[in-house]
Amino acid sequence: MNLIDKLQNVDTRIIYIVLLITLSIPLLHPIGIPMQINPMTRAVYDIVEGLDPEKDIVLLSMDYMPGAGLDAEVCPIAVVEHLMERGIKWVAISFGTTDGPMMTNRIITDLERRGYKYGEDFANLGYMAGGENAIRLFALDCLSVPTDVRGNRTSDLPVMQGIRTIKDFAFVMQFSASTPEAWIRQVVDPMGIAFATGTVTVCVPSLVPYYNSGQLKGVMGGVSSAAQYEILCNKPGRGASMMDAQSMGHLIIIFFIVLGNIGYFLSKRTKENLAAK
Amino acid sequence: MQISTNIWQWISVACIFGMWSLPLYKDNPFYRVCQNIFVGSCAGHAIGIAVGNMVKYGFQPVIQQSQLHLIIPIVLGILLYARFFPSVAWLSRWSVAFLVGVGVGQAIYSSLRSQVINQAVAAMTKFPGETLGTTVNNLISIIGLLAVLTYFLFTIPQTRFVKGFSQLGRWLMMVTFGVGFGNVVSGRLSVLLGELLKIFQDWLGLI
Amino acid sequence: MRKEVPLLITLIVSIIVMLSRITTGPVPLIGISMPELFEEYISPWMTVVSAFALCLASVNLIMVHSGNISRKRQEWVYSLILLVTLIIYGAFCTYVELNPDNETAAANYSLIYNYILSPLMTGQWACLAFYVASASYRAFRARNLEATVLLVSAILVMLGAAPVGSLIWSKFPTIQQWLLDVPNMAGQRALLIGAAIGSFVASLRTMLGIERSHLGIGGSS
Amino acid sequence: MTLVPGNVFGFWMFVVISVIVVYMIRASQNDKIQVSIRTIPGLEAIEECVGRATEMGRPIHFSPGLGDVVSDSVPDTLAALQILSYVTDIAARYDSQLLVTIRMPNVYPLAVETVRQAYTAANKGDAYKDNTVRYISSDQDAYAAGVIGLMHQEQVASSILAGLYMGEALLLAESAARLGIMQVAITASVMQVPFFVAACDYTVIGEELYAAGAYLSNDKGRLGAIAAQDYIKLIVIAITILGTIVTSFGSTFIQELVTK
Repeated sequence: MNLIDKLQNVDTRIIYIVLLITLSIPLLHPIGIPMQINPMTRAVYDIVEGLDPEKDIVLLSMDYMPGAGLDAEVCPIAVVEHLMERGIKWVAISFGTTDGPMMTNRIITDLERRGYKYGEDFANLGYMAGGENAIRLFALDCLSVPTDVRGNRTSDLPVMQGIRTIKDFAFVMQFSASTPEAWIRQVVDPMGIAFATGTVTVCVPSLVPYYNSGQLKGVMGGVSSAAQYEILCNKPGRGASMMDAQSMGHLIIIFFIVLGNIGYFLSKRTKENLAAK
Repeated sequence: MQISTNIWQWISVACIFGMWSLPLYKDNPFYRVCQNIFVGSCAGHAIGIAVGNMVKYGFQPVIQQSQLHLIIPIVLGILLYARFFPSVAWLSRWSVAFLVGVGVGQAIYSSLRSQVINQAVAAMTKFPGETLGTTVNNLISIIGLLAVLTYFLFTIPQTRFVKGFSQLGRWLMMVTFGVGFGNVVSGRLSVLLGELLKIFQDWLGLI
Repeated sequence: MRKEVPLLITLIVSIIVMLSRITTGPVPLIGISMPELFEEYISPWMTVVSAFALCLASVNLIMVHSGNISRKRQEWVYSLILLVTLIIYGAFCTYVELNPDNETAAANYSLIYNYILSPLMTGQWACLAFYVASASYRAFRARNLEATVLLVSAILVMLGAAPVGSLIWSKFPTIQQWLLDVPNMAGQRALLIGAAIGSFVASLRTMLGIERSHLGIGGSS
Repeated sequence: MTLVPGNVFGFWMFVVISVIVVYMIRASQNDKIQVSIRTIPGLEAIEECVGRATEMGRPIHFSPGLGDVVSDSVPDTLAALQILSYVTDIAARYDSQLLVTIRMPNVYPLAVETVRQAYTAANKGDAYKDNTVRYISSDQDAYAAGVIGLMHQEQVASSILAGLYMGEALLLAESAARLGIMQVAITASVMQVPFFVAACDYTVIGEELYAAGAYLSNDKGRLGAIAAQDYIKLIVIAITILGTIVTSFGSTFIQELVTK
């Protein structure tokens, strides 16, 4: 096997090992490459900054599953952190996946450990089956969820006082591992609420039209957005610590593309030469 | 470095390595065990949540608040399982018909309103724009939109103009897909990075 | 009866759901408005039926794998592992759901959820990063002009999205943002409109019963 | 009963285009109009896929996607089942073995019915076996893992992926590509198209999925619906151009009209 063939046929396992090593090094020894803030992320930050802690309550729709990993989890953590710091109350509910309530509980457990009060500062209303239909039902009547995950009556929760329909929330944000079309169709367009979304990096390009048309007031996508948000809040967390490794990962993927193409063109030329002879 | 002494951390890392053993090594019994535990636990979790919802939104309101009309969906829900008994399997069509009806009813008008009309309105921009830059961008946006839509016209005669214009649409779609791929790379890397971070931080205590 | 009833159910339910979004005021003859009809009946019904549907997959799985075990099919041990896990999680999660005030049970369930199910899921997803790497190396080749356009825009976006890109050349983030906001948005918008129209027509055919294959009663008519 | 403001135009547009769709379907069925559809190269490749499997004496794999029939993915899944009917027909003619994998339990009975009917129609009723259509798992990741395993075990020669796909698109396509399987992907899931373009031999994109059933079956009613779809697109194009012109002259008349 000559060099050209070798370049064309590197064992995929070698590629995987190279990737693992390249990612691990900057994770263990961060370099601290500066980053720019995306306007769609800043829009979310500005909305939260503009809320009034005295009266405004925020609704978070937690629709991601653990499978999407930190890429989905860092955005809600960053936003909730900001909400708590500003003293804004929030309520979480899940429509998209049965895993949603568990993901909310992870955040809540941490907050309770730090002394925040369940029921007064936040609440977890659990999972509601029925997809788009459930979203609409909840939007029209928020008390249609009889109890929260801890068995309290929803109408008795201090944080839910004064909430009847979704319009009573000052700001609604969905966190998912996909796109928020269901929310746009069922709630945003017909009821005209302030709505933003936090999703995984993959979904960002398909959300630009909705941001551009004003149906989404802000968009966060994955680790890089969360890192930017953490920087805006002056609280670098897990998102920020991954950005250097993220950079290296991009470079190594580009390197793989180039490597594959070099092999491809060299072998094409050899074949053409052989054919010419 | 301080390796975790928490048994759960060790189990969790074993699970991760189990799933990784397929690409990093090859198909092996450890991977198979992990994969089957995975499928089983997902299904089990779904059963629990489903039963919870049945009771909370179905049985409890019927019994405690005597909302008797909820007996109808409970019957429809049970009929879904009729398919496992060949002689009455056709009854499950009723429940499917109900679910499809709600799905279609929700999608049909809203997709027209949110995805067609609202997007078409957002595409109507002013010419010339405030700066040369915006004018050029708006021009690319609107021509690109029309070109891609033309590509998806299936039944009109393929004249040279139509063919050329839809080829332009194809190129624009390739840019769209390229952007999509570029974003996916960072997304997928983030998931792997998150796992590595957990391994280094929570298990090995390196960071 | 077997054919007409399901078609009628789909038609009536879909009309009520559709009109409930865009009309107000009582419907003549019935005296109740469409939104009320939806909110009081259709919607809570849907929630209940969906809950039953959620279990369907698991029941199917139980049937397939218990069949494997009873017939001692190849690799039936794996089926056994799957079933045992399913029963443990199913029983535990159901108990937690039905007894929300038992905090110890909830905490214990969180353990087996957070430290077994969750890492298995993320482990599988993280494999996608590996596959992205090998696909980039193996398949992303500039075979023709279209493939080259795709490749170049992908690389530009990657360089713009990562902080290191702006260190190499400060214009990369600007280019990335432009690609995202202008060509990508035009393409996405057109694909969105096109797909919505396609799905509208398909939905209409389903609603009117012209397409009925989802009910398993023959193709189109 | 009155219309909620903001939906007047939308409602009447709904009515008008519904009438267009129904009229076109009927007109095409009664031979009042002739609909011819442009070539879609990826769909032509399906036959090549089946042919290759026959030559190699190995099975051909088909997946109707990750969508369900009880959610907003109904159109995608039904379109995929129409393609399945065509694939079964060709497989029956070439006498090649077919393998269908299913994610959603609701899709399972429909796929069984589709395959059985297609085999019967081709007079190969006995070619249908109990394990032709296999339910894998309703969890999307577990489904992908199961299909990858099956591709290894059964030494699949070619694979057709139709319908709705999510993140596992690459898991499926890349693992198959590593095994040297010929692949055709047909999907309207825009986010997954880049991977299919990279890893598959042919990719059929976006709305082409919904046209595939009509294209492959030559069913007159379905062709009529495709023609109607084109008219709707032309209407949208016209409204957009008109709106842009009017906006450029400083009026928001069209925007206000259509969102009335």
